[in-house]
Amino acid sequence: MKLIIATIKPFKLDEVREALSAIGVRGMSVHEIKGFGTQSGHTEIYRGAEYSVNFVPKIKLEIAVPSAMADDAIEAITSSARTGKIGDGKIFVLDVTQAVRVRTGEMNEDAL
Amino acid sequence: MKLIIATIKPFKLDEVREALSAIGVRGMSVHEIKGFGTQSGHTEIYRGAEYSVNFVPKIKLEIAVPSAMADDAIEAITSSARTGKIGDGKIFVLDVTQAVRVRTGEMNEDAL
Amino acid sequence: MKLIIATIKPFKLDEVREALSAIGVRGMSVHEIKGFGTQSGHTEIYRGAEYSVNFVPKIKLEIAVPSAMADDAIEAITSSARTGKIGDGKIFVLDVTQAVRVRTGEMNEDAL
Amino acid sequence: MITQNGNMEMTRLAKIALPVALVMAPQMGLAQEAGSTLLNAEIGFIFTTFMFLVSGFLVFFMAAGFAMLEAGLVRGKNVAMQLTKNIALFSLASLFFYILGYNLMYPGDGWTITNVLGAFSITGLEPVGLEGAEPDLSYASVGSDFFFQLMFCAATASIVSGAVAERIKLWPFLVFVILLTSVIYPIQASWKWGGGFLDAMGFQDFAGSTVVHSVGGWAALCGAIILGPRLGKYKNGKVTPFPGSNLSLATLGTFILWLGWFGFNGGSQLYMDTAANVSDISRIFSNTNTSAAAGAVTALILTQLLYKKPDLTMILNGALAGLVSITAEPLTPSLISATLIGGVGGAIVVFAVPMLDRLKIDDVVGAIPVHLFAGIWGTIAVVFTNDAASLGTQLSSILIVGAFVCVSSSVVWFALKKTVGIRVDEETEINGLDMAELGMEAYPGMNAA
Amino acid sequence: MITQNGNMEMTRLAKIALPVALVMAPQMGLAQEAGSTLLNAEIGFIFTTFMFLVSGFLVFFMAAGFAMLEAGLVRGKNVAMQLTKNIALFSLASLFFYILGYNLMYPGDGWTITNVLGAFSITGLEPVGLEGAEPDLSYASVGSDFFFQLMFCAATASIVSGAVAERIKLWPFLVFVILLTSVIYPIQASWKWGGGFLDAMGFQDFAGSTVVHSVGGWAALCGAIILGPRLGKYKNGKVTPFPGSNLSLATLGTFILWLGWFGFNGGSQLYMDTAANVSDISRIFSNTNTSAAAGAVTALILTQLLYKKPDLTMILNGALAGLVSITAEPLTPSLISATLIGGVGGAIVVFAVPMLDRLKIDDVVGAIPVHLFAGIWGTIAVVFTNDAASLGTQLSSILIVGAFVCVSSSVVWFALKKTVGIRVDEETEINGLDMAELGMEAYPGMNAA
Amino acid sequence: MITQNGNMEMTRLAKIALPVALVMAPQMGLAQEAGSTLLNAEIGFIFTTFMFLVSGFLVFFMAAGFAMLEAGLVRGKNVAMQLTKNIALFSLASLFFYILGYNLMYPGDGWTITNVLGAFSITGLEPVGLEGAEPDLSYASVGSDFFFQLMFCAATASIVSGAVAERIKLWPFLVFVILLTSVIYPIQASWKWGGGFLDAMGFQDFAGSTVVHSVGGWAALCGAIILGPRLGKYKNGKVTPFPGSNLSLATLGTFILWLGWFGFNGGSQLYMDTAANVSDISRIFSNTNTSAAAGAVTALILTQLLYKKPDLTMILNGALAGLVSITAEPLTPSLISATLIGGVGGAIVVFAVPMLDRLKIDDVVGAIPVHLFAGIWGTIAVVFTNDAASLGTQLSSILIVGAFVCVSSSVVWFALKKTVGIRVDEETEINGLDMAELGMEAYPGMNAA
Ligand SMILES: Nc1ncnc2c1ncn2[C@@H]1O[C@H](COP(=O)(O)OP(=O)(O)O)[C@@H](O)[C@H]1O
Ligand SMILES: Nc1ncnc2c1ncn2[C@@H]1O[C@H](COP(=O)(O)OP(=O)(O)O)[C@@H](O)[C@H]1O
Ligand SMILES: Nc1ncnc2c1ncn2[C@@H]1O[C@H](COP(=O)(O)OP(=O)(O)O)[C@@H](O)[C@H]1O
Repeated sequence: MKLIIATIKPFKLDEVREALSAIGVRGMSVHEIKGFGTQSGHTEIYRGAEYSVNFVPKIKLEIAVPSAMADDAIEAITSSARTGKIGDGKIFVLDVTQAVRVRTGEMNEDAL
Repeated sequence: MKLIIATIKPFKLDEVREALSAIGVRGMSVHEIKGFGTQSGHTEIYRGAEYSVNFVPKIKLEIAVPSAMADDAIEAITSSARTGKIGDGKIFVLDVTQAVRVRTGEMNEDAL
Repeated sequence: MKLIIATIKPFKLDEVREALSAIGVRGMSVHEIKGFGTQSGHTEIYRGAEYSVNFVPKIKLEIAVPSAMADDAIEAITSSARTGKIGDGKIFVLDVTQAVRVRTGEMNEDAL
Repeated sequence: MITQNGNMEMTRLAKIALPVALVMAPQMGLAQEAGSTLLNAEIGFIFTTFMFLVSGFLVFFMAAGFAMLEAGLVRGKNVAMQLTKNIALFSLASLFFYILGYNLMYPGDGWTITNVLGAFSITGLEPVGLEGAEPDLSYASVGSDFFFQLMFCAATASIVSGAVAERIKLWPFLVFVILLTSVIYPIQASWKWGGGFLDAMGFQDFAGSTVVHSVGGWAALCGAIILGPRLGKYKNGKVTPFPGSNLSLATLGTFILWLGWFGFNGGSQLYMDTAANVSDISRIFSNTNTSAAAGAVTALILTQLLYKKPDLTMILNGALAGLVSITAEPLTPSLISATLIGGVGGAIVVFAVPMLDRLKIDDVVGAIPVHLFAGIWGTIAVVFTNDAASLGTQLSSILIVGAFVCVSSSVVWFALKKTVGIRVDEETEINGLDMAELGMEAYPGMNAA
Repeated sequence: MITQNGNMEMTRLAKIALPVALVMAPQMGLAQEAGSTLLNAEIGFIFTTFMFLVSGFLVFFMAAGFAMLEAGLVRGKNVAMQLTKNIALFSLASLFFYILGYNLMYPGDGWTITNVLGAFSITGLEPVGLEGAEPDLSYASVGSDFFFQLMFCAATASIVSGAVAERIKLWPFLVFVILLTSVIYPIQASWKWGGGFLDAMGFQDFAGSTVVHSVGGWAALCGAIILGPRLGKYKNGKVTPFPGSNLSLATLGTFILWLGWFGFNGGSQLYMDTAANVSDISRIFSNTNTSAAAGAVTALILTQLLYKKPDLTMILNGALAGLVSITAEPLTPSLISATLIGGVGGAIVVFAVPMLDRLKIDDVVGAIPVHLFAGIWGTIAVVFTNDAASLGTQLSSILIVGAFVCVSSSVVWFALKKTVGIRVDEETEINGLDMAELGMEAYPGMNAA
Repeated sequence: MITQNGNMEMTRLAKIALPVALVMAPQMGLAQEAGSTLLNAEIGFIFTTFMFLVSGFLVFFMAAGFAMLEAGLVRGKNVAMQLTKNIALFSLASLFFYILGYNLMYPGDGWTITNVLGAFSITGLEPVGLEGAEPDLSYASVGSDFFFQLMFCAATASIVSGAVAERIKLWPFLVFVILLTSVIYPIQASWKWGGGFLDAMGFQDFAGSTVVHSVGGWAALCGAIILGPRLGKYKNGKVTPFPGSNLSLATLGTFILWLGWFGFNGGSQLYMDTAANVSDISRIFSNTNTSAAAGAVTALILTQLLYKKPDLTMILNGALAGLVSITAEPLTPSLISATLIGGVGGAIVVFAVPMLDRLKIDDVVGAIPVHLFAGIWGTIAVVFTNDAASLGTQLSSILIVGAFVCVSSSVVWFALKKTVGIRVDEETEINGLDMAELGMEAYPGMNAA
């Protein structure tokens, strides 16, 4: 099983969720974060003092999927989250060694 | 060492923390997130327009534990977080390759 | 590629970001979390009732770096985030099996 | 001779061209003692009426104060519901007070049972332009009096909503509000302010430490007990604090209430037609402010001493307790007495809040210490500065009102509990009333589009 | 003989030592019918002037109410911009109303085109200490009237800002505000309140259901249509709700508006120099409150029945719709009529909000249902309680004002659209106006140092 | 002859049956020039007293305005402490102003050192019902005057709290507040408003650009310097902005302050007993509003031009600077002059805020530019519209007051620094004062049960 960590632009959340649902993903966790990346670093002025805005609001998703579904999920995310402009986000994939559904105790792929 | 990622219902936080403390877990990180899963999808009406509530408030925990303690920790979480109703949450376990305590530079299990 | 999960004291965020930038890290995600650890557990009184403050505000960073850069990054974080007082935080390192830049579809180290 | 002649002169003139200038105001004796003389009655009428309107809009604004205080002190998941309850209760009180309450409270000569049960009729205001009316120029317009009194009635209901927050069902709560504002509050208020038997007994309650605040407080106490504490509040013999979600709003609410209280107490002078009356209103404003300040400072000092750190929520409650304490008699105390009265009020809060917790009575915003306990204290404290008050009468009046409100409101609470139920189910309470009962959040947060 | 003698006596005295005490007020006839008599004109002047000042500061505070309501109903990423728009529009209205608006609206005898186009001149107040002036003691000071009227003008602009929120560019919006407050609003207001042709026709609009609220509403409607809906609001034939970011603020804003409305409607009595006038103001306060309450309760009940859960934002809109509905005639209705008038207003909101969505007209805060639709209803409802009003005149006045405002504001909106553009670019809208146009967030959150 | 006869007639009547109607008000000359005549003195007394009460509650509400402004502009981790400071400082000012301040400020004939140091005694109000008192019917009740003046004193302390926010210890700050409100403010205020030597010199400061605002500003400046900047504010020669946590609250606070200012400036007319006085109050309201608007618009335009994006916090400060600027003379300017005076105030803020940062003086909310710099500007600007003011006297008065406040407040700040310390320790500052000093958060967030 894989854990897909995807950072996206906030307004893309619904599209990404729909794209993932469409390929059979049935769960995810959504984090409101601030992202630092290529997009960051423009300067703003607050009360006359310049400062660089290093962090921009982003949504981070964590999605556990069966390994077999990982590529489809990545594809679903990239195609639905892409605007082509800087700051579209990153996807990182990690291995999950175990999964449990709290309600039932079901394990691994059954837990999803 | 393992990183346990556990999504639970918000009101279960204290019970889960106590259950984990009881088995010797000494640290964790708590995230306020929105969860998407089986529980999601009921519709509400806002100003006369229907919309489906896809995300419900959840708490996500990240707990690093020595590998030997992982099963106990999972058991502690499932038994304390379970209500038996949909939306109780999921647990994912990942491998941690390295751990450091910032204050002392202690490594791996000593860092916990 | 490695995913570094680092919990730090909130006021250290800028210093850590600068230290990481200095060694060439070009992106990260910032989470506002509550941490439970050695630092937790002091009691406060709210409206006459004692309660223990189990969670203290922390910043959690997730930083994906090429494996070769991981040690430098850890060093940059520990040296910039350290105050020497309890609660300085932890660093956990996980393996990333795959990375994608949403905008371009670039993979793995190119995605960073 | 000249004197007599002059008087005759006046009499003639008065009959002819100055009919109003010489109407004898009832305050004449007083005013003359104060070195002045009569006012034109119509002028006095305008002054008093306008004073009621200004006081009335200040007390109106207390509805916003209660809403902000309560929204700030409940948890984030129940904020939208608390706001809903507050605007709904004020609106319902506004309707039912004119439909039933006002004439029950002020029956004039129309008592259904003399001095005990007022009149049952819908409120009618003076005709437009006073066309065909014979207004009582020595007082104020009915419309202004109604407007002012309505706000007191609504305040009573606001007190209850804070105590029973975060677990009561919306509609049963609103049914209670309707009965409280149309029947329970007006009936007991008629006993004192409508000229009923408590007034005849010599009970002193200038602006309502008992008539308003303790009434709200008793109803809240009964409600909180019958409803039971919030889930998890008292477990394993320990009190679990549920910190308020927004202390900025709670502080704003307190300041708004403090502001409104100038109208609450000042307007209760009921007349502004003479120098003496307006000077009294000034005393009242000064004493009201002083008492609130003393309550806040006392809570600040006591929480620092007792708990090593000041407690902002207690300071807010302390200011409000100072206000409630001075409400039974904001006129006669000196500034120093007002300081003491308010200070005791602030102390009451600091000790009573944890005491209620020990009794497992879960009062979300501190309404019972603030409005009931400080209200009782304020009613008793009248005897220290106002010779017209006797301790016996004050105490027995407190008990009579308390007994009436406890019995009547408990009957309503129990009737609701046994029929439709008053408490949300466990899951709703855990997930928050906002999502479960309203389907919306106060602070939806997620900044996605 | 005595009579005559007495009168002579008075005349002499009056000429010598009491010149003011006996000035005949224009209200004399009315006041006497009401059983009283003349007031000293200077006293009446003070009463009415002070009443304008008090009413004026209440209406001023509505600027804060609009700001909080709108800040609470937009999404978090647009809050700082909405606040900026609100304080900027109020400030610009304050300047341009004296530079141009006031004398356009109240030309007195100085019409540029009689009864149609007022005077072009900067507002001048009375001299300090009335030195050398001959004030109209039967009314109020020009300064107080200006202050009061300014607040109405500013309110009109506030109405627009809510409807076009979250997508309009700051500066073009402010240019619109300048034209609205210096030209469009004053010209149409002169037709009724400046004594122009609508007034001559017998149009009845006591405090501005049409003159203020529907004008803001029409301008908002035109703006919302020309601007188009927010991105993603209507996609695939479905309405996507964008929940307001802070319902506590929205509720606070509603209570502040409700408070301000007492000044809005009460002050529109324009006189407080007799018992009859102050009594009328009392009626107005009571009716205004009742109508708001009825609007809120109606929205509460209807959303419960229609949607199974009450909708707090609809209840807030309902209260405001109740207020707008009673604004055209807050004096003549009984409390029961006021309840019905406000209740219909509340119902209008509940049905009109989704209707606009079906028409893909995106009104962020419900300004169009509240101010335009309830404003039209209120203007029509005058005929039920005020015999001076005729349905025909009311309807034709609504149409005339509507046509004028739609044409003039559409011209301005289109001119701005074609020149500088009125809508922010897509990326700005997506990322939020706060960061893109202001470079700051309302709630920056991140609690790092 | 007729004249004489008439006068005699009146004299006789007056002695017998109309003692008040003919008391000569001090304004008589003025009022008559304005085409009117005397008022019954008691009526004037009621008008002026009520005006003080209304103005007073408006200025009271500024306490809430300061609290919201400051809570909105500090970082989230210090909000609860800032709220605590605000309610505590207001409460302490309320107590210490009656205990010491009021009679120090208004000694009447009781100067301890003539025209320099007032009387040491506790404030006593008129007796209830004016029983046995001889009130000065040409003015207002002592109670109303006390209430009104207290609010000015408290405002002075509120100014300080914003500048020294986020790093000062609670109790030393409150000790400073006590000394400021009981001694420092009253003494210098006595020099002008108590009829002391500055008044004798001909210093003009209508409502306190200097007496209130610059005093708060000087105390804030000394405090901010002695305290030092917040950790991390100025590092490596760069200014690090610490964005305010809640711009909605900051905007609300600004609107509340703006509202309160009508009482602040309007009430400072001190009389509302004639048509001339109420007309002057109307001018003051209009000018005050205009100047605030001009300050806001100027800041809007300047930040747009200088920084390419408008800065909401500067606009808020600009509005306040406009208000402070007009406060020294809100009566004599025309609307156009008021626009210019306020506009300069707004510009001062835009340039002074970064200037202070360059000097490493860390003023969290902009209190020093708004209250001190704009206060000085406003005091100087009096000479442009009021012939009674001379530039020399204005400047020397500014300096005298400034020197006195700087010396006395620096002594207090240093004494506190050397004894108990005034600054929280580094860890407390880093973690936020809320958790460290209060043990609670303003927005605890975590929506777990
Ligand atoms: N190395 C990284 N580790 C973790 N998250 C990252 C990393 N780089 C970027 N991100 C996240 O992805 C977001 C978008 O990255 P950015 O570099 O701005 O855009 P792009 O990928 O289009 O060049 C960032 O705001 C951040 O949240
Ligand atoms: N595939 C997934 N990946 C990540 N998180 C998930 C996944 N599925 C569910 N979750 C998290 O677990 C929560 C509970 O899941 P849900 O499916 O609603 O309940 P249950 O597990 O009882 O069927 C979700 O709200 C979400 O936060
Ligand atoms: N086992 C753990 N798993 C995940 N996060 C942890 C763990 N232990 C500590 N943390 C995080 O690190 C923070 C600092 O840890 P703490 O034990 O307080 O300090 P220190 O490491 O200096 O002893 C905690 O607040 C928590 O957010």
